[in-house]
Amino acid sequence: MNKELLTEILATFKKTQGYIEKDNRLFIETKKEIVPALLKYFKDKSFDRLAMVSCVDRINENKLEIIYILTSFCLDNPLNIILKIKISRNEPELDTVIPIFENAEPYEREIHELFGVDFIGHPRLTPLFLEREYEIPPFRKDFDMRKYSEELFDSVPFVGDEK
Amino acid sequence: MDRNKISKWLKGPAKMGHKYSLSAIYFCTGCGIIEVPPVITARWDAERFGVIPVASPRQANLFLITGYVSLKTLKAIIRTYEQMPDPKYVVGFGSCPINGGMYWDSYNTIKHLDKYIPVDGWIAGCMPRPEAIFIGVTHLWTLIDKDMAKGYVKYREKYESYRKNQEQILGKLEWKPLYPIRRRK
Amino acid sequence: MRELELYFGPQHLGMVGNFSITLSVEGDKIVNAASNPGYLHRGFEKLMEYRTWSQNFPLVCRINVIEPDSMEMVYAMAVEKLANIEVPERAEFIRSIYLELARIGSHLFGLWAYANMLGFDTVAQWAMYHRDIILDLFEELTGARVYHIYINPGGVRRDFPKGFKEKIVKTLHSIGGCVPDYNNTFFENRLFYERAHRIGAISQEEAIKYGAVGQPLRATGIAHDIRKVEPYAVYDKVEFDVPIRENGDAHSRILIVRDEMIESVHMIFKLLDMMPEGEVWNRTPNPFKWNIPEGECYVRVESSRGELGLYLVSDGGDKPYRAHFRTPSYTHGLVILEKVLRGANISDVGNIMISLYVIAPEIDR
Amino acid sequence: MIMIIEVVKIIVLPLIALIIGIFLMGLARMITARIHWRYGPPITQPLIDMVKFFDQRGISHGFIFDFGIILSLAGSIVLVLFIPFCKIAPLSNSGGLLVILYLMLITPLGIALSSGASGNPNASIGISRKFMLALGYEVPFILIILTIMKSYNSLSLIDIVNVQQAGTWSIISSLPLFLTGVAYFLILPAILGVRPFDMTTAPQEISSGPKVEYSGKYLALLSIEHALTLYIGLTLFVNLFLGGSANFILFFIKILIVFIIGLFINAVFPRFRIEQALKYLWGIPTLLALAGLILTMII
Repeated sequence: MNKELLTEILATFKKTQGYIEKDNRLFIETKKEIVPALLKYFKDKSFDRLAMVSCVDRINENKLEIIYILTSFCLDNPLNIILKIKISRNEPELDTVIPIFENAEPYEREIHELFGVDFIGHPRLTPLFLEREYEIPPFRKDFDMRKYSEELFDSVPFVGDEK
Repeated sequence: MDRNKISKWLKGPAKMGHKYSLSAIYFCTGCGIIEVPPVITARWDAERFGVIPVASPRQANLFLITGYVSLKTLKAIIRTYEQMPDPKYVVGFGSCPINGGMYWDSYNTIKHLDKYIPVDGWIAGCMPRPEAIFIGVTHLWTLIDKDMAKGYVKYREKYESYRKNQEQILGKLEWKPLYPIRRRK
Repeated sequence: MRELELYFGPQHLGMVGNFSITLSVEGDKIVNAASNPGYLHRGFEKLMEYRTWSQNFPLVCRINVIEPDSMEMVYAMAVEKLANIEVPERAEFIRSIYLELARIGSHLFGLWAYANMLGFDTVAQWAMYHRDIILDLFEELTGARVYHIYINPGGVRRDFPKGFKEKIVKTLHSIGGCVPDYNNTFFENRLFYERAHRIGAISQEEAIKYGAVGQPLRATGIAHDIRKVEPYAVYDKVEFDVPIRENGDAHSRILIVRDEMIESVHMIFKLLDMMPEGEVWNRTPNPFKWNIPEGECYVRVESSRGELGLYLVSDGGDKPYRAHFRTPSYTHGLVILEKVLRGANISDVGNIMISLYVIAPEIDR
Repeated sequence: MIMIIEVVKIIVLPLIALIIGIFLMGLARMITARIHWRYGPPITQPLIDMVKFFDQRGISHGFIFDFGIILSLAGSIVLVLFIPFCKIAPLSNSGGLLVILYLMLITPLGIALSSGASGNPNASIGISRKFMLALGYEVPFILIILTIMKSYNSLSLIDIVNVQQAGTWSIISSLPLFLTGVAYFLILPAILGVRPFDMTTAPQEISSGPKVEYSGKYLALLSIEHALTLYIGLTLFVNLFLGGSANFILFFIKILIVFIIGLFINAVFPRFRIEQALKYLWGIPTLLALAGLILTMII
């Protein structure tokens, strides 16, 4: 059944590769233009739950990889679809998927904050977790956390006991 | 009540009042919070030591910092601390506020809490067991008895340095200074 | 009427965890609500990239304070999957028992928070006491009260101590003996019904639309449980029911919590009977020179609050390249809570939030 | 000489009320702890708290804030003087039950003034709840007072107590008075502001409501007021329905029994929402009180 689904997807959508791993995981790699169409297609195929949106910084390829994981509310359908797209690391931009899956909102906000990806059409890209502003978004690979925290926190002096 | 205690009550009732009535506010600042509910409920019952949680910082005199402090929480902690009436005691809870603990290299948690507000006592451990919390409380009693829990006095005296440290981490603070700041030339 | 800005949290007795909600209030009615997380953000997933595969075990369990064990489990499962490690059967049984005990403990904590919120002080104290005697079991098994770090890749750290089985049975019986008391004072109390009925209700369509998991989903009548849908450990070998309710309100969610605890107790008894003898740990390579082959995986388990997932990427090195936890409270706290609070009464904020089982450290990570 | 005794009575009675009130607060914490399977604090804990509060540096929020709390405390103290304690009631003859009815509104009013001036939104919500609650229990309370006045044909509490001392307790003397007594017992927690009706000061909902901005000495005054409220609610019940007493110990035991029964109810009940509280207060207690009044009128 999973194989049929995969062949159908590959036939319907161009520029798409995919493979099935054991334990019911279907990986699909695609381009960012057809993400909304693909997500809508899956939603109609009863993969109606967006488990999460994630992001991986592939610094060697100079790309950011956005990952959508879709599962189903059906009780007899353990298949998870892992949808991967690569976007440019220098000008990361992507259409929001909130019209399709409403619970993508905080995930996109988080990725905007931690990876610096702009989601076009997102209603509130305000800071979610962070208090300070960072030059490089902190979850990117070129952000050196240890150096940063050392510089920031160790430069604060102890309040001495002397008068 | 033994004679010693009675004479202490007669000598300094206010001090004894502070000692045996510790109204705690606890921020759920981190993992440490998970041991606070057992401590205040049936199994360990901190109320027999006079420790009772209250809802508003205005009514509290014991501030439990229960774990690592992220930058956003630090702001709230400073505000809460400044709202508490004197005398007030702060107890750092767990390894994280002492020196960063497990999160020593995180970009969002501070390492030494006592750089930003004065801390009267530490309870080490990740996480401290309920017994350790009680030892912390009795230790705080000793400190109060010997007039050594004077963090709030230090805060008043060194307010400029504390405020400077706070602003170095958090940027410009949007509330007015608690004590007047003398500008040095 | 004048609108008031009200900050619910972070310092608030009705708040579990360091979380804040900004409420716009007209009289007692909430017009608008905005969740404001981030008070507990430590950058866990970034920290994990700086630590080796086995150093991460003490770290992951600290993401969720209430139930650290499912966090260990999901990370161990992901590592085992990436590194192709087999787990002995006895270890799988021990893991299941351990996770179910943790589930009961977590639910009792939730019960404490909820009862405390409504003012059922007595029940709250009992629940916390009973959680504490479960923590005693953990202490004997693992040496720690809260953070156990008991699950290792390839099994568990050590076997059951002598006489531990009987101890589990005895403890669970003593807690089970109090279930009628709980029912009388809390679950079947008319006032609990009055306070929780039709509060924070979400319909089945809304639950699907917003991607609810766990009790909020099961309270609307969908028996979705990862232990059934995609069994891990030995959940495919043991029979159990997934309790569901129809109303989708706080009352149904809390009753589901009770039913799940009872179901877990029965399951532990069955698992203890079925437990085989044998090894509990397939040794893994030296943790300092342990490289895991390149790859990525998504694993999920059913924690006490719903589906807990982990997307783990390895680049062939000795450290994870990227980890991302899909925590159940994330959607509950940031999407559903905001929607449900709109139009609710101000006295029900904590009621709704705790019945949705929103746990702040899980959201912030 | 009589003058001096009267003055001494006026000074001593509020002090006795305060001591009893603080003792009851300590007892409440102890007994609640035992119901919770805990050991609980020492019985002197409220006193220790109060000593601490008086030493703390309180924060005022302006003149109205100070004035309101003093007004409310003064209201409570005057009220104490109107209620007989072992037949000692310095002001009982000057107005009787009507004045008590009126004075009972002063206390929430003062707190409303005071905490309204603090400008905290939690306090304003708590105050609006407090007034709604007062509205809720005033209706049955007025009916109860009317029934008592009608059946004893007197406004003076001392007279009512004397009649009961001579005959039987009013709660078992006749059916209408029994109904009224039950109604009073049902609204007693609302008057005292304890568990099912502590939504005005719910710490888990509105950060202890009106109390939220009080600190130091102001909080101490508030706890004194709370102690007096406990004393007033209980003594009024004992005087009106349980026959009062000329004997101090008997009087105290009566107060204690009513209070401990209240505590048991307190321990197993959750907090009502305010509309549920109004629904309850205007339901059975009001109906019972109304039935009592009508029956008294007929008989």
